Amino acid sequence: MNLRLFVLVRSVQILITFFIIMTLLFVLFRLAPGDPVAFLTDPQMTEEEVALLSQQFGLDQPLHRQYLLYVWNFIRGEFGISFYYHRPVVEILKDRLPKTALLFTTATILYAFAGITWGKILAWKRGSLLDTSVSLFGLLTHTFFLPWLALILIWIFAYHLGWFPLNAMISPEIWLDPESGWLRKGLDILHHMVLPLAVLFLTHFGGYTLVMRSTMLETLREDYILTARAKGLPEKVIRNRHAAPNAALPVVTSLGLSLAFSINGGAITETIFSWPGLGRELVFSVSNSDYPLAQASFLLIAAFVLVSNLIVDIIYAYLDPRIRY
Amino acid sequence: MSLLEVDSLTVHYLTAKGKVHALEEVSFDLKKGEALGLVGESGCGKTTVAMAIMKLLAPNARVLSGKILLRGEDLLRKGEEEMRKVRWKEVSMVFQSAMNALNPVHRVGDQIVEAILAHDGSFSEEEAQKRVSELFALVGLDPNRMRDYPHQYSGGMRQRAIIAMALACEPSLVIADEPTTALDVVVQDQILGEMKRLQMDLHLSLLYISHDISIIARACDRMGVMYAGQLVELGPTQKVLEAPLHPYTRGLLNSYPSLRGPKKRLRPIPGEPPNLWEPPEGCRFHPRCPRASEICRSSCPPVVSLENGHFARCHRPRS
Amino acid sequence: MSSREGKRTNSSKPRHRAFPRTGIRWLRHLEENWRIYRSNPMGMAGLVLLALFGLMALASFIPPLIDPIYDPMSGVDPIIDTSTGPSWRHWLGTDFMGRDIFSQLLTGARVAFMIGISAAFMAVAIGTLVGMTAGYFGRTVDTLLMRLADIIMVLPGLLVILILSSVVGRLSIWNLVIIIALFKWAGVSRVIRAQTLSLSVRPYIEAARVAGASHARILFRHILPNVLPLSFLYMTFGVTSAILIEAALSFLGFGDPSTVSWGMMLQWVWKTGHMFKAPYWLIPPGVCISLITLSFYLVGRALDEVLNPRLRKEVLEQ
Amino acid sequence: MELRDDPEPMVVFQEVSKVYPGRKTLFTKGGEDVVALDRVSFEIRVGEIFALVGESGSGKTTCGRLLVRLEKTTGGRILFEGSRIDLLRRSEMKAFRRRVQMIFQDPYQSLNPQLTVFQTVVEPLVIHGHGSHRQREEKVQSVLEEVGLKPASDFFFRYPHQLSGGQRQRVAVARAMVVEPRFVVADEPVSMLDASIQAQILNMLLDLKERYSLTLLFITHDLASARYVSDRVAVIYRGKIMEYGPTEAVIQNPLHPYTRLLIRAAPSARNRGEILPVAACPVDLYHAPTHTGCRFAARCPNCTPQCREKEADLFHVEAGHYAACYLHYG
Repeated sequence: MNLRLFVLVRSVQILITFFIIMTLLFVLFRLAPGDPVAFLTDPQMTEEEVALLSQQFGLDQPLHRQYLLYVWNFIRGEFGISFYYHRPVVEILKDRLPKTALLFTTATILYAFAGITWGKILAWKRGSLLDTSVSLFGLLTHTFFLPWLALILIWIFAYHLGWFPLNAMISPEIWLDPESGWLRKGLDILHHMVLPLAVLFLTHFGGYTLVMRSTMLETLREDYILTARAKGLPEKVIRNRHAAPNAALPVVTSLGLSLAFSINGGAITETIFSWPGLGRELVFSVSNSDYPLAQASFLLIAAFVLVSNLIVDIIYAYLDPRIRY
Repeated sequence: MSLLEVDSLTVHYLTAKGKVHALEEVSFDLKKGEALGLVGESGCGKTTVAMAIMKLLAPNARVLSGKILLRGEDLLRKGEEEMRKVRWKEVSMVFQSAMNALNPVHRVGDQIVEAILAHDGSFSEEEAQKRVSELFALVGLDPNRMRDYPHQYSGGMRQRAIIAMALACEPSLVIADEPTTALDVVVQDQILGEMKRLQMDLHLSLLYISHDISIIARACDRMGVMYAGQLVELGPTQKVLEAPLHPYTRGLLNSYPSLRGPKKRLRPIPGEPPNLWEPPEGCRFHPRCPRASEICRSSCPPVVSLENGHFARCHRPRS
Repeated sequence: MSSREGKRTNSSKPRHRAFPRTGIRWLRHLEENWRIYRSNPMGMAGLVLLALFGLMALASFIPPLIDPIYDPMSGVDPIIDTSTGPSWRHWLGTDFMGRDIFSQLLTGARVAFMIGISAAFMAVAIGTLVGMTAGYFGRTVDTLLMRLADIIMVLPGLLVILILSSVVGRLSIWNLVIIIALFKWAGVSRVIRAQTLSLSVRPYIEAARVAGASHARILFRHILPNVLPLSFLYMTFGVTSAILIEAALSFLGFGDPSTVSWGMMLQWVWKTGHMFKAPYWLIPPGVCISLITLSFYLVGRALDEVLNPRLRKEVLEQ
Repeated sequence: MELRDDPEPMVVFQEVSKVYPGRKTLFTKGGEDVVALDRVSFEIRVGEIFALVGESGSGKTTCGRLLVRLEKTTGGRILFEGSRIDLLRRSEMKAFRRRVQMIFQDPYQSLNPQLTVFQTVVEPLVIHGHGSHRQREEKVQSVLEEVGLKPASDFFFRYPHQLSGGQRQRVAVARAMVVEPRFVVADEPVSMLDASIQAQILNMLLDLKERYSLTLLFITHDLASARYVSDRVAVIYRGKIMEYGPTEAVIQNPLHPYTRLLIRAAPSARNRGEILPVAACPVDLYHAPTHTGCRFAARCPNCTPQCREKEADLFHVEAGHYAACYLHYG
């Protein structure tokens, strides 16, 4: 079946892309002004430690060997030691990745789904009060500057009203309490997630709604919609079965294309809410000149975006029979 | 009694550029089991007639006057919900561009099943599937290809699928809007033959709409000629082709090169059709008419009947 | 009204034996397009907002002239050394060092326009050239350029710039502009390439080839005028994304420390812990960034409608 | 096979093939080569209108595009006035471009929407550095009037969207005629137009041909209009010429079963054809036949075992009338 081939080819492409990104990163760090040793070693390290690291990363060897070693280290999951945490980078990332995935994936699913649903409804009722008001709302929230919206939401809902925690992912008192079960812990995470989710949702929902609305309007002009009407099908069937799936196709494409863009917003959200994810770690490590951690968390984010892209591609192929067969 | 009677139908489109006089006092009727053709150049309003019957006119269209009687009931007075029951069950349609008339994301068979189920509650899913495979066989398609998607079909196959779809609910009237325009000559011939056979076998009434007079000639018992939003001639096909009353019809017939008979120089109608924002005063054809006289320039000609059942909208029909 | 109408009919009538001038249709038809644009209230709202921001940018030179204490970066009010609320002396109050927030806000407008327009212009110029080249010449050139564009497009731009600044240190405004342009051309080139591809198989391009036109002639006489409107449209979208990247970067603390931008103002209010007590300081820069994004977005959508007749609403839809 | 019956033909197709390499994409099962033309040979005599008739996908348009060098052949050669067009040098190419012009099918797509009528028509003159500004202007004016756009100055500053379909096609003809070519390829020049306009354009082409003693390759799917304009005709099916000869001879006395099918299927306003059963519709026009026999065998009423084994070559039957069918072999 062709779908399998399609996924295979896309996977290979994505691997190649990732490899190129890795190489670019290597070039960037090695060609940057200054001593490459400085990027790998902490000023507070002892000389023996520096020597050990230099050897591990082959800094005493020619560039091409360094590159091979870099790739090999990557494959082994050996990213060095974080200057800040004094722990292996890989351990830190292992802890951060699921947290980013949780926040980002939930947000993406929520806003994509809501955008498609609302766009569909608004196009169907174009010109109505509902259309005007929701479109306007979407347009406004879509153009909100994300960090600012986050600060405002914290200010109102966490500081003034006190409905949600100011930041972080868990409340230590709940998680340290041996009495609390998984439900209580889960609800606690959910409680902490509400505001960051709201920020990501509000800044993205409008864009998808508007795109879906306009592609839906275009789809409604297609001949097969006329056919569906002529067939005497109920309006709901025309909207949900004939128009919406076709209109959603370009929206799914744009979802794939804007994942990279959304992860920027994800990183900022994590930073503001102190959500212990990859994005925050990246911002944090760059501020602290923690190069090994910065490098590795960037690569991991890139990989995350690429894999998400692949998933979107698969969803697209599933929706469009012209790709499947 | 006629199955369908269109009585002085007038439709305008409101556009940013102004009012388009798309249809002006168009009247014709269609009997049970008959094939009637409407022929005319692009923009003459023939598709508007079809859409008005289906009540699927664009939102900026305004029906100013007229009646569309189906078995004596005026469709223009029906509400949307009532009309939904008329569509496909009573009147179905074969669309112009088969490529786009089928939804690309649904299987061809399912799109027909859906029409059956929407109108006939007595069908179960399986019975509807079975009916579709009968329909496929009827129009000359392999029933095994029901589960294919439209993009897996060739142009001719898609057109056949559309015809199968149009017949799904056993309608009494099928409107075929340029049913073969995008197809090659041989396939076009097959499809027209197929439709003729179905018309005979199922005792269907057919309303053909085409820009190509030869297709209408091939398929219809009676034909009407449209020009600039008006029906300028209506009569039995044989009569209209052999002894046209209206100068436009004659000009149109002279515009087609022929494969048979001696080779003659074509004498096309000079000029171009008028735009319908500002149709000419008087007879709409007068600026291009070789026989136009003073009265043609000033007053709109009435519909005259020279012979039984052969009408023309002309001041000076064939002398 | 009547005189304008008169002029229009006059210009659309052919002048006999007047020597034909070369020109690009959408430039010549500016008047007509402006009429279509004007009928879009959202687009007009966007333009009005933009004009306001333009005024702010121009006005940013004034406060330091009145008194050096209004200098957005170095102006420290001798009697205020902490953040205070709005007053006659400081219309929007002062920041943690006693600098005037209003004049910072005006300067922010100037910086936003500078960054937005120059980065978007560079990105669109590169993107248009690359897209046209790739689309027209096809084959290996196309594959290479578009693979490159693909890779750039799957990179999260902001985070790459973060990594860059970790390596080379703080980025100056102009370096930032160049880097943003290097990230943003990819999307433009994809669109322009698609357009070029569809254009270059149009019969009128083939007719030009049959007439013996050179590649340069086809590219610049036949394809460029047809893709330029699209490039222009993408410029309006590019401006917003450049402004947003700079603002986000400044907000995270990686901005050019020698200038003040709205993002940086937000960073200060956040980092100095004033966000819960100084709404007069928290609200204005955020509103400005959001509104300038909104205005470019509105203008872009209205332009899209002008350039893309299919999107135009039928005027009399029920 | 020798098709030469004119000592100095204007255009010669010698065993011309065009194969589009099968592109493996993600979305098609692809990979198969598409044979658009399979060893096509014919010649066009000076001063005649030669019609190429075929269904969509038959390769007729490819012939025209190869001839004006919009595409390159993958086999065989094309001679124009005795020289191979694939070996032209740069300067010769420019001269070739002046002598050979093309009229395209879709008048809505063949004019640049950004250019005025004048800009469109004058462009070939500018490219070939023809005359002064004033001379060019006069030339454009006269050619516009010749194609029936009178008075020409009324049309100079109009854009394509301000013209009707017929007027656009006239502008397209003017653009082709402005360099006074010797030879014009007209690719379905009327198929997108209304019937009354079609006849106007056909008559105009006939007039232009007389006045400029032009040679024309007229590509069409419609046998009737081919009959109306052409002196000789070739019928092409799936990339191969099935029948070839003087137009009247081919129409009145079709030799190949495919031509007969086409003639029988053609609808006509004057003679209402009776319904005849026709063999199965063409399954897939775009892929090379997998078997070795005649490509029409599956649909042919006269098919013999011989036809299924080996395809017949074009065979001279009578006075310049050729057919690729065993029915007429010796």
